[in-house]
Amino acid sequence: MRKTVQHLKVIANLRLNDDHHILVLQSADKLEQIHPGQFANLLVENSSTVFLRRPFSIYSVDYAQNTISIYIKIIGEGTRALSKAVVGSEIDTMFPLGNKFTLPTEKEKVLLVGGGSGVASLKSLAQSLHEKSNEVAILIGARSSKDLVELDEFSKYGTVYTTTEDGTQGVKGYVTNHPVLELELSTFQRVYSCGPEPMMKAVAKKAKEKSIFCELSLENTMACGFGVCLCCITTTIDGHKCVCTEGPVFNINILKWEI
Amino acid sequence: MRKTVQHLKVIANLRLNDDHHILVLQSADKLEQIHPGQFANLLVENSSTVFLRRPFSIYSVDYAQNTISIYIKIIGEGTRALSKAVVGSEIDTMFPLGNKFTLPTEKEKVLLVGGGSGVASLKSLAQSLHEKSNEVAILIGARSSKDLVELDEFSKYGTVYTTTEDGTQGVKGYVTNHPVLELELSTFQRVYSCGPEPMMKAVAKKAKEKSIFCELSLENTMACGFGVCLCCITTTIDGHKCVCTEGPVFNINILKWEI
Amino acid sequence: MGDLTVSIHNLKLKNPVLTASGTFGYGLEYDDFMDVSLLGGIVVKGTTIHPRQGNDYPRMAETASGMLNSVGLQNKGAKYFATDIYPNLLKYDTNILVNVSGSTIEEYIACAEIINELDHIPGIELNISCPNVKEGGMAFGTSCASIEAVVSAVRKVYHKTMVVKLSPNVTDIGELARSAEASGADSLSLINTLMAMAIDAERRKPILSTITGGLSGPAVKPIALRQVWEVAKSVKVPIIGMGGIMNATDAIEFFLAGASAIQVGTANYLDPMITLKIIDGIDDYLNRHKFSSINDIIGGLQV
Amino acid sequence: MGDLTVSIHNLKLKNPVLTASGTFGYGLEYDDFMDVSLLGGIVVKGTTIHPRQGNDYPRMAETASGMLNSVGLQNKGAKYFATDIYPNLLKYDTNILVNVSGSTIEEYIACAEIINELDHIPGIELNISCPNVKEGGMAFGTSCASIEAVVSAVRKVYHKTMVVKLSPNVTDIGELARSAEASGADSLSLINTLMAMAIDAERRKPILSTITGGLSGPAVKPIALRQVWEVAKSVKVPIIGMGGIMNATDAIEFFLAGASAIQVGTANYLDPMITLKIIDGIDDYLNRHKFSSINDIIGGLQV
Ligand SMILES: Cc1cc2nc3c(=O)[nH]c(=O)nc-3n(C[C@H](O)[C@H](O)[C@H](O)COP(=O)(O)OP(=O)(O)OC[C@H]3O[C@@H](n4cnc5c(N)ncnc54)[C@H](O)[C@@H]3O)c2cc1C
Ligand SMILES: Cc1cc2nc3c(=O)[nH]c(=O)nc-3n(C[C@H](O)[C@H](O)[C@H](O)COP(=O)(O)OP(=O)(O)OC[C@H]3O[C@@H](n4cnc5c(N)ncnc54)[C@H](O)[C@@H]3O)c2cc1C
Ligand SMILES: Cc1cc2nc3c(=O)[nH]c(=O)nc-3n(C[C@H](O)[C@H](O)[C@H](O)COP(=O)(O)O)c2cc1C
Ligand SMILES: Cc1cc2nc3c(=O)[nH]c(=O)nc-3n(C[C@H](O)[C@H](O)[C@H](O)COP(=O)(O)O)c2cc1C
Ligand code: FES
Ligand code: FES
Repeated sequence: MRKTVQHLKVIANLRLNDDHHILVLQSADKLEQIHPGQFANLLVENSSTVFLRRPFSIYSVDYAQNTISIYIKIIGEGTRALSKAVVGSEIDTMFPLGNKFTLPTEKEKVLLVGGGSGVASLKSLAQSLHEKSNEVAILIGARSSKDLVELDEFSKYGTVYTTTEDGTQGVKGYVTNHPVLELELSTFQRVYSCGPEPMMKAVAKKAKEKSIFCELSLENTMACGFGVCLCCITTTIDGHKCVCTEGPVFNINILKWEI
Repeated sequence: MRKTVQHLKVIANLRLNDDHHILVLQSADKLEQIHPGQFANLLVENSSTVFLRRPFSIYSVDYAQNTISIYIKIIGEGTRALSKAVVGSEIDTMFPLGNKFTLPTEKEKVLLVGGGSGVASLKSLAQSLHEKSNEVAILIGARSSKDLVELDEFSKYGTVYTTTEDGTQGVKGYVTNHPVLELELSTFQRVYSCGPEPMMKAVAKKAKEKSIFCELSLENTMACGFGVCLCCITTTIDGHKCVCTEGPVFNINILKWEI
Repeated sequence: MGDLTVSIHNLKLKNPVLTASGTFGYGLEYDDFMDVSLLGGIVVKGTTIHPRQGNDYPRMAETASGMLNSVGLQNKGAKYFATDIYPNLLKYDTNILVNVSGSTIEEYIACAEIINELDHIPGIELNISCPNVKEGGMAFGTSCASIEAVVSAVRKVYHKTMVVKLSPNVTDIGELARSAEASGADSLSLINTLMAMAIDAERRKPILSTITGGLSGPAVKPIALRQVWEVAKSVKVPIIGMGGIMNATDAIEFFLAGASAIQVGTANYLDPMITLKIIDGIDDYLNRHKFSSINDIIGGLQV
Repeated sequence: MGDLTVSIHNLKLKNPVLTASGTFGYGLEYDDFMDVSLLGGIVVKGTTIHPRQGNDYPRMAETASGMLNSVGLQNKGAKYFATDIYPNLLKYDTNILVNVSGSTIEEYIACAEIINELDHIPGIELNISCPNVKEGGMAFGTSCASIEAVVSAVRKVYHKTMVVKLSPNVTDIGELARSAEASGADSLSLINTLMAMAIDAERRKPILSTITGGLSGPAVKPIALRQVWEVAKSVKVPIIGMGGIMNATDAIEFFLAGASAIQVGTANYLDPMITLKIIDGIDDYLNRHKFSSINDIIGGLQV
């Protein structure tokens, strides 16, 4: 689907817990295909401090209802204002933006590793991989059990593993402490990851060691979201690339990360 | 009552018509005396364009409920945002501000002339005058009958006369076309007025001609509302005066208006 | 429909709304959103003779009603522009200006010479005001002597419409504007971004990799209007005004202050179709106030 | 509770939060709202030797995240201050500075001489940066020569702490700061307001009676931070930073950039108790980050 700016109608605002919400936004037009990894850039109205749009992964798409959903973790003014969106109101949304995850062409065994709000970019990926009959494992790391939300959703598409820093659920520690990454990584043909940079770096390092295909979805501070401001660069072997158009998904082989 | 800044609770938001609302705001503290003519300065949150507070007359006070009410005519972003205040939410309010109308010490026959949102400053004045057994007449001018709201309220305190520019209610024309101003003015001992500047100038002119005591409540663009920015001046025979502290009520004899 | 056409030296614009350099890419990025040919003109990204990687990440900070950037003129160089980008722009029926920058006068000249050869580029905007590059850039724009040097040097090699883009980071913009005019500028554009800074208090570090960067957006509009007003009083060449324009009312304010055309920058990020809405809004304003032409309000401030 | 005391030359401040001239009246207007003695200091209204009526109405325009003013130093003159206002300020246990202005060097001197006699006024802030007066004012603050002239002249007659308030409307603030320091300033404060303009598009008129005015509020914070940072690199005397400070985080940013104290201006209009909240917030920050003293973060930006 080509990029558009639309006033999408808020048809649901699901509060998962204190700081996690899911907004379901409906388009008046027929949605064309949106790919796993793509994102939307939401305008925050009614805030005296937020000026720029705020980027969010497209958490899921319902082509029958013409809705996209957005998973919001509250971290500042913009996410707070959006989390208060009233059902029936409209959100000015620019979407779909960015490139997409590369899906395997044959059936493969794949691992998805998510942390924090990074899990948001992995759900539609898990779904696509599952629908194409890949064998999907999903490892989700969080600070504490209360931050582990939507696990049921993910378990529809594969086996879900969890870690928590405080040990309140799953394996205690970071995702990199989980056996699936620690011991079984070589059984996977692909790894996809999205989450805090230290986490992605650790995942990338392990994948690189084992020469496993690995794509990451990067976050970045964005002014435009569609490739014109050149503010959202990441350094690659081919020079600076825009995370909003040439990403957010990058193969670890082209990133110039010290890992 | 000394000046305070309080988070007042919105306990009612009465929509009078498309662009007139009354907000009833409750204090957690006991209200002390507020005088007719005083105003409040409301912070507009949740707006991306409004920066400064917005001043509004204190329309009425209920000491039993510890509420003040504010009559809002929507004219721009600030008034629009305030008119949407949700019952149960809070508005950061600085009040009471400004001086007050001078009440007669003996029973008198008084005329109040209001136009537009200017009527807001006259209700508590009418009430006080009525309670002190003065003979009160209230002349209200508007563009059209739909802009004439709250007449019932005013009629509790005196005889209400109206004019509309389009003739849809009362005498057709401006307030100055109404017989009570045109012909009967000399029967009054005092005139108070608040409304658009051209209206107040016309009233002031007539009062001056007849040497009748006349006080006006002026509007002005305000940055602070309590006398520190010196932005809200009006020119008087004693030099520049601050409308927010030395006004908003001024006797026409000290104003340097060309009338 | 009022008459929206304006002239900037030899350029005939179908309407007075252009896009600001660095905020509209090469126009192509907007094809999904709008018909770029409806614009009065577009000013493409800052271009230099040599390719530039630009500054390190982070390059952006949000501020109250504005943003800072320190992109630092990332571009693939004038030759790449001429061979790889320019051909894609021929489809547009609008005035395409190239924003030309350099670290030395020689670089400005070399870049302008290449652009001068491109038939469908009717003009350049000489950027002597970029706060985000170490050498050259803004330094050229802050003294009369250096303005004269760079503007007159480029004038010798560039034969179409030359707009000179002024820096707002100066004591007396009127004086610098006169220098640029005297040195051969056909038009002046302003303002570029204001030198500014953002700090992350929690990490005790500057937010931008470059420490300081350029402020744009509605926060700067009052400063931009004042400088356009001062420059309009100081020179005879037409002025292209910009700085924080978010809607048609803002644009009208710049015309009243003396701008013959305006550029829209940061607002394009928030709403990629904003320029078309601004054109419509200007037309509305003319109709409502019964002006038959935009030229009736240029410099029309009643003081 | 961390140690919030700072020194500005001979002034010992119980905390680094002062109020900016023109935004806090004489302090008295805040008695209803707060205990003024809790502040590190207050800078009273711009004072001149002769009474001034100030500019005509309108003097204010709201802008994006800011406001313009063109009050024009309305005040009843230094003698009136000394006889009628000063006695009322003796009740305050805080540093009261008088913001001194003039149209000529002689006027600055005459005004400073009167203030020099007032025992409980430990310092002045020399305002060489007011954009809202026709003669003098900002003009003094925009060249090294005029800064030297006025600062060294006042230095001869004023014997307590002399803070010089710089104008942000300049090309190179570091250079001007060095002039002020060399001419005898004990401390520098910045920024004053930025020259700006607002237009009423519907009426096609400037909003301010003076056409241009001074911009303040959060819109200017990024510019103020950058200038404080530049001045901090240029001089040794302590700096008092201001411009758009709305909360404790903003204040911390100015300390990190190099300010030893800060002033709060426009924010006082929105919340008259904001200065006390900022003091608390600074203390919080120090505790959270385990600093024992505010002095540990002054100039502490990691670059
Ligand atoms: C491509 C992309 C996809 C994203 N998808 C999602 C998603 O699906 N769900 C979701 O909840 N969030 C997602 N994010 C992150 C989201 O955009 C930010 O959380 C949001 O912009 C913060 O806005 P705010 O106004 O609440 O916080 P701000 O007030 O802007 O920031 C608060 C604090 O967080 C820091 N911060 C802000 N943004 C980021 C960031 N991107 N990375 C690191 N630190 C930051 C700021 O520096 C500041 O200190 C995504 C980001 C990108 C770039
Ligand atoms: C002492 C005082 C008491 C007031 N009492 C009331 C009241 O009880 N009820 C009420 O509805 N209003 C009252 N007002 C007016 C009210 O303050 C303004 O309508 C309000 O500030 C407008 O804010 P806004 O953001 O909606 O409009 P803005 O966006 O600020 O303004 C929209 C347009 O209206 C013009 N405008 C704004 N304020 C004024 C003004 N005061 N006079 C003339 N033109 C103006 C602006 O220039 C602009 O063109 C009072 C004003 C004062 C000073
Ligand atoms: C991200 C970004 C990049 C910019 N790059 C350039 C540039 O390459 N050349 C230039 O002359 N101006 C550049 N500018 C400045 C704009 O063209 C414009 O002068 C400025 O942003 C003010 O307008 P605005 O407030 O409407 O954005 C850039 C601005 C931004 C925000
Ligand atoms: C209404 C108003 C009046 C001012 N008067 C003075 C003054 O008399 N002398 C002076 O040095 N600065 C004056 N200033 C400037 C402030 O002291 C301060 O430098 C400026 O507002 C920036 O800080 P802020 O953004 O926190 O307001 C005034 C500012 C405002 C808004
Ligand atoms: S956010 Fe503007 S180029 Fe990516
Ligand atoms: S509004 Fe500030 S002095 Fe009246």
